[in-house]
Amino acid sequence: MRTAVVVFPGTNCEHDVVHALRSLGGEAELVWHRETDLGDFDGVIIPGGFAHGDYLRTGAIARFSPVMSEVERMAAKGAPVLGICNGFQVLCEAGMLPGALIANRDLAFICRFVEVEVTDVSTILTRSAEIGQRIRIPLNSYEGNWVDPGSGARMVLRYVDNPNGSQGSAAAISNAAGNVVGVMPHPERASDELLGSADGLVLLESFLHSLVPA
Amino acid sequence: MTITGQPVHRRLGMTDEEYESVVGILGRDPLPAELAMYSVMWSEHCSYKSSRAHLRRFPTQAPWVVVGPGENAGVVDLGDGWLAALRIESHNHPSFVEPYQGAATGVGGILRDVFTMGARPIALWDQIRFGPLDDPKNRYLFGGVVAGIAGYGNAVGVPTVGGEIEFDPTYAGNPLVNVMCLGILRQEQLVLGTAGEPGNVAVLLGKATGRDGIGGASVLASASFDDGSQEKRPSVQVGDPFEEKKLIEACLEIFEAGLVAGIQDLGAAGLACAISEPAGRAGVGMDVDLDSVHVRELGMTAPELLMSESQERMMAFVTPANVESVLAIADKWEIDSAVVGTVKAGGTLTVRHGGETVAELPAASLADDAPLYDRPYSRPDWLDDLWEIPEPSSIEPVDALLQLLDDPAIGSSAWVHEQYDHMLFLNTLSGPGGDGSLLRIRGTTKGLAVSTDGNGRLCLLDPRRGAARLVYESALNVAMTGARPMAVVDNLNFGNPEKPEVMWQFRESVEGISEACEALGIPVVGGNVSFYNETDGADIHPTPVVGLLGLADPIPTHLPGLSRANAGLEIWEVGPEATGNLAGSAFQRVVEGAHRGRPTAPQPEAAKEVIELAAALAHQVLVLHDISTGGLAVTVAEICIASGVGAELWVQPDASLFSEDPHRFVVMLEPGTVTLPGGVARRIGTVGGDSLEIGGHKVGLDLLTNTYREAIPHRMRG
Amino acid sequence: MRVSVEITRRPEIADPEGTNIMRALTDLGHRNVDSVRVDRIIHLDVSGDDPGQVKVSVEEMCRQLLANPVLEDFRVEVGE
Amino acid sequence: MRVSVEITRRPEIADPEGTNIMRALTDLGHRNVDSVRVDRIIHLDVSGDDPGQVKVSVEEMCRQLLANPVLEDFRVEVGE
Ligand SMILES: Nc1ncnc2c1ncn2[C@@H]1O[C@H](COP(=O)(O)OP(=O)(O)O)[C@@H](O)[C@H]1O
Ligand SMILES: [Mg+2]
Repeated sequence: MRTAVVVFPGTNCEHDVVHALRSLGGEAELVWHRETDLGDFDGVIIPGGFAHGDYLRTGAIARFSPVMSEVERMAAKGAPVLGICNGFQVLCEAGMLPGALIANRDLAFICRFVEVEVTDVSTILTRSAEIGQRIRIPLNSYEGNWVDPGSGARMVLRYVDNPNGSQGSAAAISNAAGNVVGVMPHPERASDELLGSADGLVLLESFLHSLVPA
Repeated sequence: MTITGQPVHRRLGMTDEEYESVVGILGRDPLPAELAMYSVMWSEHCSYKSSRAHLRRFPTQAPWVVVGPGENAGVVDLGDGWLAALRIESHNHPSFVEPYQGAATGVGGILRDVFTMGARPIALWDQIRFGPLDDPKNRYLFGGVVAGIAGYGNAVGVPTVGGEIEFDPTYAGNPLVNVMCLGILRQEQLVLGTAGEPGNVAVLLGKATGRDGIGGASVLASASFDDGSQEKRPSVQVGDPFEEKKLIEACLEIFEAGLVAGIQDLGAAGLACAISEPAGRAGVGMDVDLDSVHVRELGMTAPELLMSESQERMMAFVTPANVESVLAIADKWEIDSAVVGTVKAGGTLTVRHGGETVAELPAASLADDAPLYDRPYSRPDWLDDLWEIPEPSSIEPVDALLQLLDDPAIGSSAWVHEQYDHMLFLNTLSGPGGDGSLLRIRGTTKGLAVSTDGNGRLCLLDPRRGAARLVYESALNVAMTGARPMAVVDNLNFGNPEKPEVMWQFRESVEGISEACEALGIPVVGGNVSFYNETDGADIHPTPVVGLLGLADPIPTHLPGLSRANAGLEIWEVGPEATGNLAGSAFQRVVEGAHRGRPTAPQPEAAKEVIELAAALAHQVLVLHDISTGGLAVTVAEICIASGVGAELWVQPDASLFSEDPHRFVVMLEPGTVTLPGGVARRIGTVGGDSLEIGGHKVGLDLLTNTYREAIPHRMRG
Repeated sequence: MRVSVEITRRPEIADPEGTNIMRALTDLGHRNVDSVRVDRIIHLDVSGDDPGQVKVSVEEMCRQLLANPVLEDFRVEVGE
Repeated sequence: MRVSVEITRRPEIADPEGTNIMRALTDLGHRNVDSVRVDRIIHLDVSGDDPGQVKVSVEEMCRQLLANPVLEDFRVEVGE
């Protein structure tokens, strides 16, 4: 079962995500944003970075890349689609997740470990986790402040101590079906004790367990 | 041809003598474009005319040196087919003009120097210095520079994993922004800045050329700030990390496919440098057509096109057969490209614009015939007064420690490094906040350790001892991660070289760095010189900055860390006993508000023994921390704060607590686990409790922690 | 034709930039400022000779890309 | 009083954002766009009853904080 890790010009976490997935025995391949057929993939991850330089609004330009219609097709048929950090922003801009991400409350880039709590275990990011489980995981963003006037989102992870002003302390949210998830902190950066935490593995395992043959 | 009475060459920062030698080389008066090229290439920044003679003093040889000074970056052999490329650069003046963009484009420039070699940049370090934060102007510069490094480094996707901050009135009118970059590559991927064989095609890759920073680095960085500097100011360059990211990926793909004979980044002196240096190095000439350069603005003149310092550009030299493939890869990565020239035999550089020949000159002359100055130097007579030993001031250990922890250069740097992505690539085993940084090379047992160090006050009091001690401190820092020192890059930030005192400080610093490197058996593989750090006649303290690369192989399985102390551990001090000399120490600056006395001389033999011992202990103990800024007291306090546990020190609460005498570090270990060599190691205390007790004086951990954490934030809140 | 598009953030959406500028101004002693909102204005050169058509096509650009309907409203003005 | 400040990047200063938006619009088929510049517009509520004085104080804010004199020009407009 294969995961497509989408690469836009400006993406920079793609190799980290592939490395982390493979360390869990997952099969992952990089896919250039001009790709128009994800037919032989069973799931998609849009990794972190600065797709198209984040110009105009983060994720605004990326959403028009050819690959995105394929991502929407897979989401529609229930395949797991995960956006990490910048990938979260892209999914919101593409209308695949509710709300949008704006600048952090204090207008500063935040790169540090934060603590999040699992609030929903029926999504592709959390099915192997437990309600209330605390996870120590790095945040790395300037526009990590999620807002949603409609507030029609499922809360998946919540910051224990809201670092960026995100509505409802949301660190990760999902669509109604639970197969499209955006997460602001980086699971792949908490995938190895040597790096300070392996708490993120349960999230990546959840994703891998959610893959079903196309 | 004169503008406002001044001959053009003077307006371009060229002396009459220099102009005459240009006439000598050409056998005629130079055309405007030729004059432009010579003026930028012969500027201090590009030609090193005041420093070249002295830089020859550096030891540059070692069996593991693959590329030494002279190329865009130094390259060393890590074994098993792996190479590391490293370089450090300053962007001082641009950062004063516009802190965000100045720092951002500084990051962009040093990245290009490293991936020009065929290396993937894996980490950055920032060395930044400002005036005191009580002045809003300095807060603005500090905040802007940090945001600029974050804005560019994070977006381009290279982690900034360490650095150093200093605040001193000497930098108020002239902040220092130095950035170091490290890259890794496989042996077969090494590329040099050469034009290669006649017939090769010059392909300009990346951003369209505009009127950005014309004469920027060249004129701006080669003259001091004074009332006249307004008119010297070029239009500010704006960095585009997105363009750079695409450029990195495209170039690395081009290198991997082995499609280039050579490549040169466009930095200071832009196109003029990128066509002449590679041609000069290869002993060939070139035909260049400026009309095929892709431009952002219309109506640019030949001199403007040649001098423009527009960012995110590279010049690749390609055999005709490979041009198609190179352009295809550029297209894939959505970067612009243009064939702008052809390499030819016989050393002549011919530049055409609008169908006319605007320059025809010996390519090598721009670099090789650059003026070389042996400027007069003399020891400043004020030094003797400074060397008078100050009468020992009475020490209030707790007050002093709290004052030191509240100093923005000593307190937590989280306010800065949490704005930097320091985790990307999943290699950062030891990041900001510790001693040396340690990055793993995945798929190997190797770790690359880097420390960058500078100390303007120490070098003011004794540039030779001060500069040497920077090398020893960096070496000890990387040893804290289990690494052995391997190579050095240096950034020499000094005042006006036309002043004999400044030139003396420069020579002494070069001497000190050289002596220390020789003692440790490590080469200098690259660096940068920044002169004219002077405002209205006042020179900055001599501020050489050292970046040292070490190799840990294997990486310690359990890396010691400041946060790994716990109750019951023994505390040991290793190294020569502190003499109580406070010359150039943080104690003098923060507590006494002075800098006086002569810094303790480094001890090469002790240094080597201590570095070796530390590198070995990194595999055995829980906590290792070198004793530097703030002395033993601050060193132990930092460990207590990071680990959230107190400690008791059995030492005398005297000057030796705050002395920064070199070659010392603190070890914390489980009783009976490791036996330390009696000669250099002294048991000085025990970990435990919720306060730090020093020779009977007590202070609570909470107070220490809050003071340390708030040092920068409470000042930035104004 | 010169077209300018003002993209304004919906009042109910937080504006961290405005809030921070507001605080900074007060710190600088400008006590007379009651609110600050930061918006974006995009200036385009669009070829075409019928202002009406140009407006229509730029409004299309706004719906597609320039504005995010979740956060923002837009106003297109066609100049000479 | 409602005051709006338009902060425009000097024409000679590169505008990567504008360039990239332009590229995106072209990719989306809007071939009629010749140039794009992105500027900021800041809306302030300022208490005071003399438009002249308000303007002066806001211009002061621009010089101090709102605009970056090295890169940007500003224009202050005082509304009702
Ligand atoms: N202080 C120094 N120590 C060692 N090498 C230096 C020093 N200053 C400059 N160099 C070397 O001189 C060469 C030319 O420097 P420079 O012209 O600044 O390169 P670039 O144009 O790539 O910035 C480089 O290889 C650099 O490493
Ligand atoms: Mg270079």
